Amino acid sequence: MDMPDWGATDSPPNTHVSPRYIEKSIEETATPNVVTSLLADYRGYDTLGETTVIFTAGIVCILLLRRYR
Amino acid sequence: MAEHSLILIIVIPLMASCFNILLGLFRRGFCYPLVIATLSLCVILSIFIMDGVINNGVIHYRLGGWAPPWGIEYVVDHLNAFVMTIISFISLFVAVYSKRSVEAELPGRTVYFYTVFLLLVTGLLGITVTGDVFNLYVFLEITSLAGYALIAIGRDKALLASFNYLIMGTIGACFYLLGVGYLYIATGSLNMADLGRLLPDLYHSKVVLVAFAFFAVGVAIKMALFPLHVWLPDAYTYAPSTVSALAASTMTKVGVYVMIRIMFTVFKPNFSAEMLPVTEILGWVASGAMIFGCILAIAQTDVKRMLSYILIAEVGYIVIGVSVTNRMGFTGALLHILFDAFMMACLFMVAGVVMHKTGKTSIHGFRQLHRRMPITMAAFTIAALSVIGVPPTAGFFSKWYLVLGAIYARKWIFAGMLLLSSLLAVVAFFRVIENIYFAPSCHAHDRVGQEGIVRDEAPLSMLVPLLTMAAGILILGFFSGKIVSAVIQFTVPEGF
Amino acid sequence: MINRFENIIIQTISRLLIPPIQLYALYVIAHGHYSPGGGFQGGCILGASFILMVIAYDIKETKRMISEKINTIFIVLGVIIYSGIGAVCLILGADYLDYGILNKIFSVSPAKARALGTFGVEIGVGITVMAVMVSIFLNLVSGGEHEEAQE
Amino acid sequence: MDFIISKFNYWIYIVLMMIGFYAMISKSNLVKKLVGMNIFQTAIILFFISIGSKKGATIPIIQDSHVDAVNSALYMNPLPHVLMLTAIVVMVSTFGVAVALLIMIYRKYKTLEEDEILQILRNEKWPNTH
Repeated sequence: MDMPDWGATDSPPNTHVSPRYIEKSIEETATPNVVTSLLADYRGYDTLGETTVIFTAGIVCILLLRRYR
Repeated sequence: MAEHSLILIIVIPLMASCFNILLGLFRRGFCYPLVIATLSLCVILSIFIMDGVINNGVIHYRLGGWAPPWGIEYVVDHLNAFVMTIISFISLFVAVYSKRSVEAELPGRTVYFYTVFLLLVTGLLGITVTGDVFNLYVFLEITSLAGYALIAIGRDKALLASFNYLIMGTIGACFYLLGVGYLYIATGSLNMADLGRLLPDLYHSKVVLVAFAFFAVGVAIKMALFPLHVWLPDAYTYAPSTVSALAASTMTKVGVYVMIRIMFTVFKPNFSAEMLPVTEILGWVASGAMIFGCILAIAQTDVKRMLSYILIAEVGYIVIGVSVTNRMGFTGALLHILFDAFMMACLFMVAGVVMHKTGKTSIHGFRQLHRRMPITMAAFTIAALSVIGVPPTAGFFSKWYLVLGAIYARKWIFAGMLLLSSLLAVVAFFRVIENIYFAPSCHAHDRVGQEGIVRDEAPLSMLVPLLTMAAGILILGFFSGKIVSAVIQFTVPEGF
Repeated sequence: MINRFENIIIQTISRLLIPPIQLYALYVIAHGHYSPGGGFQGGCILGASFILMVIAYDIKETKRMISEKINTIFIVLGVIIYSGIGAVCLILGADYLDYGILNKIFSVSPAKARALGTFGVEIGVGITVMAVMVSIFLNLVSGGEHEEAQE
Repeated sequence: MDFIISKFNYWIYIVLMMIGFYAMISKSNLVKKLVGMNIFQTAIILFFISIGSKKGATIPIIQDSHVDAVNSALYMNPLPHVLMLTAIVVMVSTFGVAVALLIMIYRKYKTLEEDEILQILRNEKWPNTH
């Protein structure tokens, strides 16, 4: 098994892309909470997709459940 | 500006679906023109993007201004632009077609129907344009959620079919997400190009193998490849006819597109073809799909259900073209994506028209319909001949490439399977065509002549897209050489 | 489908609780830059306050506060805010969702402008999540019949 | 033994995922299937979050914003958290749609057992075709 151990600090996910977010978050986005800056800024487009998903769910529930006469 | 059209093609349908609801609160009548306008804009934008790709090569777009491995990037090459153009064209014509059938089948729900319809198109376009594996998952879920709902509002046991589709589709999406997770463990990246650069050093790793297995199963569920197709026939049979036409012609094609992306961009062709027997397995599965789909299509009495099984066989054709891993086969697969989208849209539209006019979709409901609606039935016959692969129609050209690809790869069995499956499709379709043209009418014995049958053609808003599709099938075949030299030859991955 | 079940204790307590819950939800949305939180979490809490109102009182009472039409408009509004902010960035000449360009409107450094853009987006997400939670709950709990009472 | 202990997060996720998968496939009650689906998705969330953990690290909120160079080893990997926030929303939406479908099914067939629904469908099929 080539999976990294639990909590390993040198595994690829923890070394390839993510350190930049932590190191540059304050400098580039003035947001100490890295999760927020990552969610809404670095990967903001994912969050737009996420909002669209929940928008779809709301509309779908109205479409399915509302009774029509 | 050319690169901004990449994002506009997603955002315009999304915002239009929002404004659609706001409009629908006040005037219901405005929704249909808004949908048509939006989708026409999408078609124009997609042609614009296609033009840009042909002239200037691959377009990159950085969302939020972040460089690729950190932010989300849009990469549009010839393959993306090709699939995107098909989707926007088909969805425009299906939207034009939808007017009367939605009014008849779903009274009172048109506003929300069109909103979800636009969201479905947004999701499909979003899948084709993105260059990030997780972003693809998000758009896959938008597509699926909209699809579940649109199928669920159909007739008979559509609810149960939709629930089964939801369970299967969620398993598929979760497997895809697990694949993303395993790739993320192995590389730490989510960008497709970056993954493609990092992965060749890791091909010996078992994590990457597991990731590939999860991707393959997840995507195979989404595109209804043979052993995992069980959700498809029920779902497409009972869905509203508009939804069947759109979903059958685009959703499975997008699944194939995702498979090609994963196999040849994220993983390199030599991994998929040489290090693992992936393409061998895919080839056998696909030939199983062709034979099985056609045989079950013969056994059906409901035309929409028969077409669903034919669709499973068509997915088999496309996958077999990919699996022979040579230039000819791949070209044939992409051409078949284009032609099959047209053929399936046309066939399901005809089924919808018959449903709209006579209320039946069983094969016996088609009896003597060439007297009632000759133009519609002519379109059906053209599309059916194209599925079979009779020369002047488009289906012949793509099948020619597919068979040549199988022969060049020295896989005689696959070439034989292709021909056998075409023969079975002949049987399946001639049962319907015989009913249309030659079978005596159900009412023949209680009427003296055939004069009782009046011409009762489909309404114009249904007829125009139908005829466009049929004309497309007739004309596109002759331009297949041009399409190959302009677009498809650039999509063939290196090493073929 | 919900039968009116009047209980003075439950109604009083929830009447006392709902405003702090809503205030806390707004805090979670607004303070998402500095502490755990953000649009989705805050929107869920905000939606939960309305759901508490439905449970403690009944649907009609709640619909006096937030009617079906306004709720639908809220669902749409959040998505429009989000994609609108992206479109504003596009109009100002940057890429889509590139909030750094917003410093043309607000006279702050690009980094601060990014924080502002993030905040606007969080508000959009919060509004949509709140309205969708309420809408799904009302539709599920009443089987879609609540609309008939009004129109 | 070390193999199991040092990678225990993956074992937990696999066990959870198999429980969910079993429920999804073998249960005939549609609500139980849905619950199985939720367990399945939760297992994936656990899997992703456990990727991002680092020993000796804390939540990714930078404490003192005066320091120019932030030591990334002190904070957990934020990317899986973000991905899972998105995935949670997707799962909630899927769950909402599924429950809406179930309510529709119950309204139509008055039962949620798959066998009984199929029985009803089989019974009503014959009179229609003749």
